[in-house]
Amino acid sequence: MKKIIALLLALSMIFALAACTSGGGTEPATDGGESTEGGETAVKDTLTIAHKQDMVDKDPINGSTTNATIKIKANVYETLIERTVPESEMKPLLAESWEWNDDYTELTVHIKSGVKTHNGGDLTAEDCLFSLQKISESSNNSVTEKMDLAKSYAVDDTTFVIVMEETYMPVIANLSYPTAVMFDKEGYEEANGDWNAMDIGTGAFQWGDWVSGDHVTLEKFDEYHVAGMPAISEVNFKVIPEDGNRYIEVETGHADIAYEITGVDIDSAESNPDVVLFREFTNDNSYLSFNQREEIFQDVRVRKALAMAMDLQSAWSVCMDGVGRPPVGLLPDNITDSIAKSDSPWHVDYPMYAYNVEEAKKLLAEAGYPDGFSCRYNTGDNSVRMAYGEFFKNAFEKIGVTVELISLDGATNNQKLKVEHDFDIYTWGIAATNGDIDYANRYFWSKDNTNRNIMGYSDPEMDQLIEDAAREGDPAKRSELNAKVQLKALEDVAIIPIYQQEDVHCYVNGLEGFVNGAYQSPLLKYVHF
Amino acid sequence: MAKKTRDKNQHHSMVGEVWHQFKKNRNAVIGLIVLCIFIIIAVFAPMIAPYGYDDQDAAHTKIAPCREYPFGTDNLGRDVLSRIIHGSRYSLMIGFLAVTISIIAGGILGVLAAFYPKLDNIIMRTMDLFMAIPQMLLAMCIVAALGSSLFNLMLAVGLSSTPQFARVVRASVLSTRGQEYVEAARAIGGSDFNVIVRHIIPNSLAPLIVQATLSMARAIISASALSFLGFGIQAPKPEWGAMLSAGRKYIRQCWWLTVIPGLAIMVVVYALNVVGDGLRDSLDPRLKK
Amino acid sequence: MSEKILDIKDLSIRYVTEEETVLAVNGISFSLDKGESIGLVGETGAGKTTTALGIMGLVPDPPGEITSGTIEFEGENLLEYPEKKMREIRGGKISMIFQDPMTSLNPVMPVGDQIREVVLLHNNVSKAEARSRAEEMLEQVGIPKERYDDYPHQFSGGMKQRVIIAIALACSPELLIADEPTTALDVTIQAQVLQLMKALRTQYQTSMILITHDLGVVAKICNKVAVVYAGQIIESGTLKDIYTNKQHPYTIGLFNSLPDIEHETSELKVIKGLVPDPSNLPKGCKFNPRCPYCTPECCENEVEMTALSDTHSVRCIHVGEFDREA
Amino acid sequence: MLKFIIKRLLWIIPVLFGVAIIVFTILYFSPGDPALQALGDNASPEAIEAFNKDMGLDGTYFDRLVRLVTGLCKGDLGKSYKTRTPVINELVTKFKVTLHISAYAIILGIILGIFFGIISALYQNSIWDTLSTGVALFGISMPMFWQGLMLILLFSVILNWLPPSGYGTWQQMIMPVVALGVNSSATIMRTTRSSMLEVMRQDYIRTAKAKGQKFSTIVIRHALHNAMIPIITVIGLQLSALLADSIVTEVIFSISGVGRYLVDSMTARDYAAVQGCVILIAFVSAILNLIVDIIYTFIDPRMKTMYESAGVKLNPKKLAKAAEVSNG
Repeated sequence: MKKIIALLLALSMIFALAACTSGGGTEPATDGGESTEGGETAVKDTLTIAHKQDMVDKDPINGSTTNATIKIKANVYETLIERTVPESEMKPLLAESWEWNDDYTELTVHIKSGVKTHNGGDLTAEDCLFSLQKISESSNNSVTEKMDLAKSYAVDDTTFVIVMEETYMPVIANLSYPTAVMFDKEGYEEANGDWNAMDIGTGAFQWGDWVSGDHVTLEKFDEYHVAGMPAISEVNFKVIPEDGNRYIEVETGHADIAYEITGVDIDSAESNPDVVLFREFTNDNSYLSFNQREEIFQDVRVRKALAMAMDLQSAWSVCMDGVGRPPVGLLPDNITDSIAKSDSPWHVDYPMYAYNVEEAKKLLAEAGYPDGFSCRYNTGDNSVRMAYGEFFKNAFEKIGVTVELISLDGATNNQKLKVEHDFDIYTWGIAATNGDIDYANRYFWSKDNTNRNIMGYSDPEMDQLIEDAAREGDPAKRSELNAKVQLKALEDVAIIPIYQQEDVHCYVNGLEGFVNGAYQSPLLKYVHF
Repeated sequence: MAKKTRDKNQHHSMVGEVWHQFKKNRNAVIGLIVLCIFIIIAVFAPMIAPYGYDDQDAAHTKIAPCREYPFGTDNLGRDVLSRIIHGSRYSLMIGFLAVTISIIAGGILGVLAAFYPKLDNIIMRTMDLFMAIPQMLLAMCIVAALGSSLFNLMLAVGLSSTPQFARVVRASVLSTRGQEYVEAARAIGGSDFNVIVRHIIPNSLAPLIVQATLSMARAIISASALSFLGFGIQAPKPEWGAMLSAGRKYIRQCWWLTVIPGLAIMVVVYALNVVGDGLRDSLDPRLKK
Repeated sequence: MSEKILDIKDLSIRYVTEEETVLAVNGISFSLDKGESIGLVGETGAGKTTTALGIMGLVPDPPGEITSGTIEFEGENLLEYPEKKMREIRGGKISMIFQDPMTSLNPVMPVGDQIREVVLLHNNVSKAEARSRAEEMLEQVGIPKERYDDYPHQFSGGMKQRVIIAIALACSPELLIADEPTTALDVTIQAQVLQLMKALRTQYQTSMILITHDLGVVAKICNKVAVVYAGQIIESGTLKDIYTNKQHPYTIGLFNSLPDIEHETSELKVIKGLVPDPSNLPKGCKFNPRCPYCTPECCENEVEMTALSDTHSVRCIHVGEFDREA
Repeated sequence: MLKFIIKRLLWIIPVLFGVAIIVFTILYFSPGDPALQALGDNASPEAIEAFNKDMGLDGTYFDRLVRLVTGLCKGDLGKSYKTRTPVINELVTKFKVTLHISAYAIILGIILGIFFGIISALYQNSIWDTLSTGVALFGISMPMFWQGLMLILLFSVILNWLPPSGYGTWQQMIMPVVALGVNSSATIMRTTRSSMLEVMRQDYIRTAKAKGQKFSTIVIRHALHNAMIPIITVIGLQLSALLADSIVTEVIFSISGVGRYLVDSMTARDYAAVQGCVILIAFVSAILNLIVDIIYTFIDPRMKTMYESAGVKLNPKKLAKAAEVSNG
């Protein structure tokens, strides 16, 4: 019997040991928890953020551009140009100013002097050209599209010229794209391009500790190029994928900020005096569209009929739990040149084809489907889009179209939609991701090779409009071309936007300076208590 | 001919005896009743349910349980009671078919292994390999490979528990095979197939039935867990695990969307477990012999 | 020879379950003098083992309960003993050898430790002393003491029974109850074990109750015999009384069912019928359904013991009215 | 004995290769392009091709299988498609977390399970017995993920006592450990109960009683020791089951362990990571099984004799038992 007791003891020792050794790696998380309680006397200068997903990698140019990753990297690496939100203006960040030559083929960039990198270097024009070169070699090289980097040159330490292959206006927006970051050449070469070993950015924060899947910490960069920033000395991103839990973390004081809280938590947050809500519309719409490689959906009457069967207002109120809004146009109104802007000379109301079941039925009959038809509808595995799917399934049935819902996981769905084109109806998102409307236009460009044109929309006239718009240097003319693209897409029912997304974050009362940056990445350098 | 009738009588008395033992177990009887109720509900779902499972009502979303909607309504304004009632079809069907799949696949493999020593090693070592992967993981991989759909979910759950059935069947067949009447049947020239079908299968049934009942409980839980993780059924089918998963984000305001499907799963699984326990206990004296 | 060590009077034990009540022992009385040994003989299910468990205070409760009677051991009624005091008796003053040596030893404990355990419980000795006592016991039952640390599965059935005997005798008990000690053993081993028991009993001056259905074993070891049927003693007496002057039809039947080597007969005489269902005992004489001499009176009233001599009594109203050899 | 352990350790190797091949084959036929997932929407065809080459995703089934097996021989589980770092590094940190929680959970499970199992068996049919068997049956009937959600609903949302997610502080540990532990304690309790009932009926218990031994000593020294054999089997199986259950637990409580890594990798089509997780879990299960077998020899001398006698390969009887109870 003694033996057994000894054995059990030994066993529990093993477990305890295992427990202890693994317990070691967990202390940083504890710090985060304490900081919220212990900050009464001095001004609190640590920040704990409940973050939806882990960062995928530290590579800012060739690495992941998932939303969650950018939200972190944007505080460590910076771009030359910054796009403000929600105005969508292009403002200097690392660059002080920039100017075009007359025929829009050369872009001269003056960078701020005295910008330090985390590894102690100075950011020079040389570094910037090197950074652009590395970007052009990466898989995210759309940023340097149409740039002729071989011919580009540095004028002096703070000035360089980007030579273009041809006129291409979206280049300014591209320079604000989160992968268009500037870094120290020397540091890069020293570490042989191993991003996990490098900290060569210019951001207000530098890399701290990263326990994959659990948390990422950032530390204050003391020599940040804007004086007095940041106020926070340490940021801890706690990874909490479970939607409801992030809000609970803030509510229970275990985090200062919760990113991406869901609609269901908005009410609770609003009624809680200790919690402040942050809401801002994003520049992307979710849309529903059809496989226009199939004969049935090539008929614009069919697309129109289905559009008219969709009650977007009701759908929004049922599916979105108060987040976002029904779409205001083909593209959100916070994109430059969007005709959804109410002051746009080309403004049209959305939806262009209002909800009307009878009319929809008539159109279907005209198109040769008096009794409707049946088709598949890929919603993906996003719960909101699934809810919309369930709602529209019911709606389409009212005009005799029976729908089989298919909610595949992300990867399989991607495969079906983008590679195999094996779908009938689907939902996806459309956005001017880099801030330039050209990015959104290309969803309708038949020559697109980046899987944006999932629906297989193809119209030579449209292609021409899109290409012309990208090449047009004159802002007014460009706006007109962009408006034509949007009008045509709406008239043709190329896609049916179904809702506009919204960023909903919340933070504890007492936290100040919480602003959103581009790419839905809040800029933590402004945050203070 | 005479032999056949005697067999039948024996069989009859065995069922009677088991039932007699089973009746004494109050819990098991309650479990059986609950199970029967759920089966009836599943069969007559469209008649019993006050609404269709996909009847949306944008004017009545997220209503807490009340007289009109005893289990409340969900975010799309669908009656949760009706969805639970319709959902019983999926849960029971998944449980039943998944177990059927594993019984058939496992049964064939087990019988082959037990009967043909040459195959035994190959089959059982392969089963060992599969059993080295936890069932849930295996099911996840299979669903990932097949794509998520109701049928694939059942297939994944069924296939992932096949090795266990193969073992039970093999063990039980091996012990039955040694019995004299089987030796006798072989001695008088019964073909292998004949011996298996006529003698071995009926006599190996007892442990199989117990295992099947308990496995069905497990299959329902596994399937709902997979649905919960998003590897399961396509919306708007009201499978309980999927309902729970969808209701999860409303856990703060609409507790009924998570609590009720969970309770439904638990009650059915509980019933299956007590019935399984009851069956095992009442078959026990025979198993021991 | 006249000091009474055990005196059981009117002991009744029944098992009560939801479905039925089993009357296992129905008023058994017998007594045992110091140094004497009595054989309780009867068919399986007659209540012999229950009686023994009653003496040990080990009738499983529930479902068993002792409904009447006294068990006086060295003048004190064991049934009134509290559990703690009873534990001191068990294994110390009274010990028991169980029927099946294969299952009666703890499979996960070295055999020596199992002997030592009982020594430690009843003697105020150190562990080392207890160990040497246990080793001594092993030697006495014919097992080399080197096997102290071996486990039961490393022993044969006969060896295990020897270990059990060693456990039973380790504390030199006043009374030893042996419940079918040889039934589960091979015939050759049986003889050895019996021989051993007999020798040790003499050595330790232990009184003994031997429970068996084997009349041959009784003849070898005991000096008194009680025949048990349906929870009652139906005939008791000295070895001589029973073997040469059996009176009860059941006793006669029992003896007749023994194969008789001297008078070679073509067929064994078997007692007709089965042991009565103890949950549903017949009225009157419990043996009446199977008795060839049964008369209507037999089925009316309980039959009392009739004393035939100082030592010999029998429970039959027709004593001497029939041919014993038939 | 040592020979037995070595034999069993050697047996693990082919099992791991077998598991790797099974998982690889299943995943090979899965839809969804890892490159598309890893590189995002803007990836050019050339980038995808380069990615496939870099990650060893090019070539036929057999090419890739050979690469996998040779990699395994060198202890290389491959590179994660998502992070492009060796899978093994991630696995080690994450596995510590999972092990930590599982260890506490199994300790909780063992303590609760054995305690209530013994109580239940000793006082069979008493109110305690009815209560604890009833609760245990509920325990195994409750879907784990639901149990986790209910814990969050109660302790985080309603009572606001415990943080709903994360890993590190003891407050964060409570709910996941309870969710995992209660489930396994239910199974352990049921086994303990039936095993104790069985043992208490045995003749040697009567022998011990006849020695005049105290009841409590009989229960612990004689009964529990004998009853431990099936209990240990179940505990071993529960440990493997816990590893699988931790998938759901980690998802619900946002814990960064192997389970969540597996689910994330599965959705991201990061097959190298999925393979790594499954192989690791199979390996740990195998080791746990071996430990259980070694513990048997301490508890049951008969096992030791059996192992020591020549020709021990796998213990088929035990595996059959394992089959019966696994996932229970």
